[in-house]
Amino acid sequence: MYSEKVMDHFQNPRNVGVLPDADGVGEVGNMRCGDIMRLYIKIGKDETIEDIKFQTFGCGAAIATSSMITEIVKGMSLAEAEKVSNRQVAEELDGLPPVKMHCSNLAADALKAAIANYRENRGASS
Amino acid sequence: MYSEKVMDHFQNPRNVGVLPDADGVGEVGNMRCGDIMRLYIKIGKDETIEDIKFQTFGCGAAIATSSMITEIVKGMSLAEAEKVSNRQVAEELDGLPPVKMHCSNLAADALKAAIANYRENRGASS
Amino acid sequence: MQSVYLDHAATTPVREEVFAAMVPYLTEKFGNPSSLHALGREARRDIEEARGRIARELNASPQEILFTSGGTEADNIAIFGAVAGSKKPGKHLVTSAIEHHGVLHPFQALESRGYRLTVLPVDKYGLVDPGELEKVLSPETILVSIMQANNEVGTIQPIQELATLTRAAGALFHTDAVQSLGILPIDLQELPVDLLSASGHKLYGPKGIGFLYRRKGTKLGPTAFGGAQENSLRPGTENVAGIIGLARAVELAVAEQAETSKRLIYLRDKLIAGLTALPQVTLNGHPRLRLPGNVNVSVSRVEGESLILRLDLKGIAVSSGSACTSGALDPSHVLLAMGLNHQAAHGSLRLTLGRSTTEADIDYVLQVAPGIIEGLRQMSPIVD
Amino acid sequence: MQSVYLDHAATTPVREEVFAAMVPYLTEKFGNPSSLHALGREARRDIEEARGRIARELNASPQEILFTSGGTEADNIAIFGAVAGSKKPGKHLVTSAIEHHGVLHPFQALESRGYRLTVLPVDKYGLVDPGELEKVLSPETILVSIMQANNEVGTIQPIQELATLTRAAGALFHTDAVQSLGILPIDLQELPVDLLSASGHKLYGPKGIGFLYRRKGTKLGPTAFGGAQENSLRPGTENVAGIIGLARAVELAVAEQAETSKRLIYLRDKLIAGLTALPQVTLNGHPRLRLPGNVNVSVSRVEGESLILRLDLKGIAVSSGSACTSGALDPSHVLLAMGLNHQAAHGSLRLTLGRSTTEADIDYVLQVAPGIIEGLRQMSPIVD
Ligand SMILES: Cc1ncc(COP(=O)(O)O)c(C=O)c1O
Ligand SMILES: Cc1ncc(COP(=O)(O)O)c(C=O)c1O
Repeated sequence: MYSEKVMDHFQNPRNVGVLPDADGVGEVGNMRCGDIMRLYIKIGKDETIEDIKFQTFGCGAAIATSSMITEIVKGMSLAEAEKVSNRQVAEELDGLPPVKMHCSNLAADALKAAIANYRENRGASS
Repeated sequence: MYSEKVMDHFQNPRNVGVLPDADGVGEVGNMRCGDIMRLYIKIGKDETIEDIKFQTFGCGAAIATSSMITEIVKGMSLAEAEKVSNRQVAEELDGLPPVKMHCSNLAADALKAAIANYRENRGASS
Repeated sequence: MQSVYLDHAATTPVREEVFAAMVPYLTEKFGNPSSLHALGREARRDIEEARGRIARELNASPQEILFTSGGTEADNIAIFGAVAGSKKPGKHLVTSAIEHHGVLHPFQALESRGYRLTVLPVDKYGLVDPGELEKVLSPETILVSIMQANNEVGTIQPIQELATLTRAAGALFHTDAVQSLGILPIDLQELPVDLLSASGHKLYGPKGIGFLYRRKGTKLGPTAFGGAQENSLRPGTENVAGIIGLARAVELAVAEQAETSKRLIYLRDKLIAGLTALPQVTLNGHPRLRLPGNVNVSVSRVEGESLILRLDLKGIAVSSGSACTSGALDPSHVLLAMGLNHQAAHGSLRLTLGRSTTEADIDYVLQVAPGIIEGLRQMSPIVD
Repeated sequence: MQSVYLDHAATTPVREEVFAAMVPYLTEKFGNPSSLHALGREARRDIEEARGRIARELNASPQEILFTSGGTEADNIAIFGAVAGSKKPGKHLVTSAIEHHGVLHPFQALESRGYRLTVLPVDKYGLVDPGELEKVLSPETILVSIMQANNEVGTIQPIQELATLTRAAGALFHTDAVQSLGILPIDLQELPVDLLSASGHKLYGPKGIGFLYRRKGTKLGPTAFGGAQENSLRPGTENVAGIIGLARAVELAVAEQAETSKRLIYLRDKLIAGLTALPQVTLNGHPRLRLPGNVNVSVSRVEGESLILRLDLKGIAVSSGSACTSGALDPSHVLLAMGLNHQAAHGSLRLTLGRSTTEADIDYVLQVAPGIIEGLRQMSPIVD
């Protein structure tokens, strides 16, 4: 069902946890679907993603995509990071089962939500 | 499907053939059903069945019941023979498959037809 | 790594004795039961003998057993057949909210065709209340279908009472016994059900075979069309090897039923005790009216699939919700009907014990599960 | 006594290679393909791989193969499904007079539900005339179903032409290929059929498994309801061992198709020549457009069943009419449709050759048959 890469990220997820001093937090999904992802980002100089952590309630795909996206975007500029799509995350994981492409493949959406939250926070504080 | 007794009568049918000097001939069945039986009887003194022969186009059950009835009624008085039923023939054969109870179990009817034919012939000639 | 199979409600291995009984029919005894020659007659005789053996185990008659390709097909033939065979002017059907999709979906299809469907609720243990059934039964009612035991939470329904009420109302009663046949005692002279479904692969028989019990006199309309096999109600060349295997499986299950049941109840209760001793792990289903092999718990703040996969990586095979809907994303309709919220429904874990289960298996699960649950909870964004 | 099986159209033995492929799935690889753990994923992977292998042999895509419990079920799903899935206002259906009951009876059921049914006649060889089809096709036509080769007389239909005409008229085309798959070459990129049925036990696979090919884009409504298996079109736990066996059987049959065909045609023609050389024994079906393994003759003044049983007593297994209706008393609807009278229909004998058939088998039949025919004729009241 899942690729080896998915299983690797599911078994050894990267960057699990909370950033207490996050600059942005994004949450997507809902309990009805059975998947909730929360991403924390810390923004460094030149608007790059200095640190990123996630918490996920969800299936193997949800956990793996959360983990994967943290690896993909760590160190990226926000402009680049915003261009990452859910499809791209799935591809980096060597694919996901069709049934999982929809609900459990929200990591890019979570990232976008976190970035939006960061911008909002900055707007508010400036 | 068929009892051993049916198979025995099917394999080694008794009294097959024609009685050229028959006193009565009875035929039942039709080609639509796929079973045709013809019985020939020779009547001896005291109206007993002195000889009996059959010809049958039909399935195993049709052949076995034809054969069986010739054994049952040979030597019987006509009065006794007339009382033999299709069910009785089937019982003497240790039963027939349900699907065969109807169309292929006509031997007693053939005998009745032969007896009727004998009576007709006698009536006509007396 | 230890290998522990705790998914017997999803499917069971074919028993050695069953496999051995099947082999001749997958090799030299290959006749078509409809053929008139010796090989065909042998096949016919052997499947009729198998039918008789199953009937005997259930205190039924051979003509009351119709072979099908599994539980779902038996359910479909029972439901659509009863409706097609009904001479009543009424169009009312009754089922429960916790049925398997093999029952629920046929009823929903009939509802969309204009039948009136009552779906009886269940209490928090998954029990149907006979009082609720009594309230909705009417002269309009054609058929009531309530499963003997639930596949997810193992709750055993008061079938005797439900069937008796249904009969008194002049309707037909069907029960899906796929999870209970061979596991609970069944005597069809005592139990007033008209139709009962069973499936081979849930009782150590092969997949792709099952049967429908149809009480003498119960009229079913045809739902599939072809040859005259199985009284024209299930046309197509008979799965001879499957039928032979099924009969052997039923015989063995019934013979060992009491002993297996006792053994499994002990192991089940040990597993339940161990799991529910963990923080925020709660039992689903009835504490007592429950299948001997069924354990179902909700693990708060953790999603079922990731729990399954983490346990799987430790050699433990379990499921979450119904095996037949795993792979779909919907939370179990059974757990929702029992009043669980979505979180508890998504975090359900089903462990179903069977013949091969040992105390060492249970101990291993209880040793491994706490760490896995903790690990996933640490990843969870949900707080209480 | 010699033992000669000449009833391959009724059923075939499971090949050794097929049995060997199935065994692991009847023993250790027993997972439910819907289960998420390793055992379940293995079963899922293996049945999907089997689907792919069957698709490859037919030049189709894996998603176009739906596993069923046999040929009859494939026929039923195709016919009722096509009708249920149709968005046309029309209610016209077309089939032929010589279809298997698995096709004919579904159509008759639909006719009784208000569909307009055209049953195309056949000529004395059992051939459907494409001109006749062309005449009845209309924008109202939903579905045309004509078998690729007949199970009784072996006549091969001009499917390519019939399907092309049907497609041009905007209707769906189904073919029952139960007797031809693996026996005639089939390339689904070339053959414009939308739906095609096959059955495992006719091609040295197990009983109780088959498949329906459904061309991409062909809409079928559901006919059975339950789990989401086989695209929700054939719900119920998959018969994993059967599927694996079926795939192996299809592969082997296709690989050996040309060679087997050549060998059987030689033996078939020798048997036909020998039998029709006997007085008043005539060939049924087409002399040339005929399945490699099919021989069907009418023996005048003799009834089929007694012929079968007498041959059986000599170790020769054959059939009369359709194996699936033997046991019933009706003469074959196929032979009647070809214009035979009742006597010739009742006196038909079908001998179907297969992998195991040797020239010695044919010689033995030709040595034994004349005496048996003579013996039965001496018992017959019928004169010419
Ligand atoms: C042409 C044809 N179609 C359909 C069937 C039915 O197949 P099954 O017996 O696998 O249901 C058969 C054989 O019985 C057949 O010969
Ligand atoms: C209660 C219940 N009914 C029906 C079924 C369906 O049986 P099958 O998979 O044999 O079609 C199952 C199992 O899947 C079940 O647990």
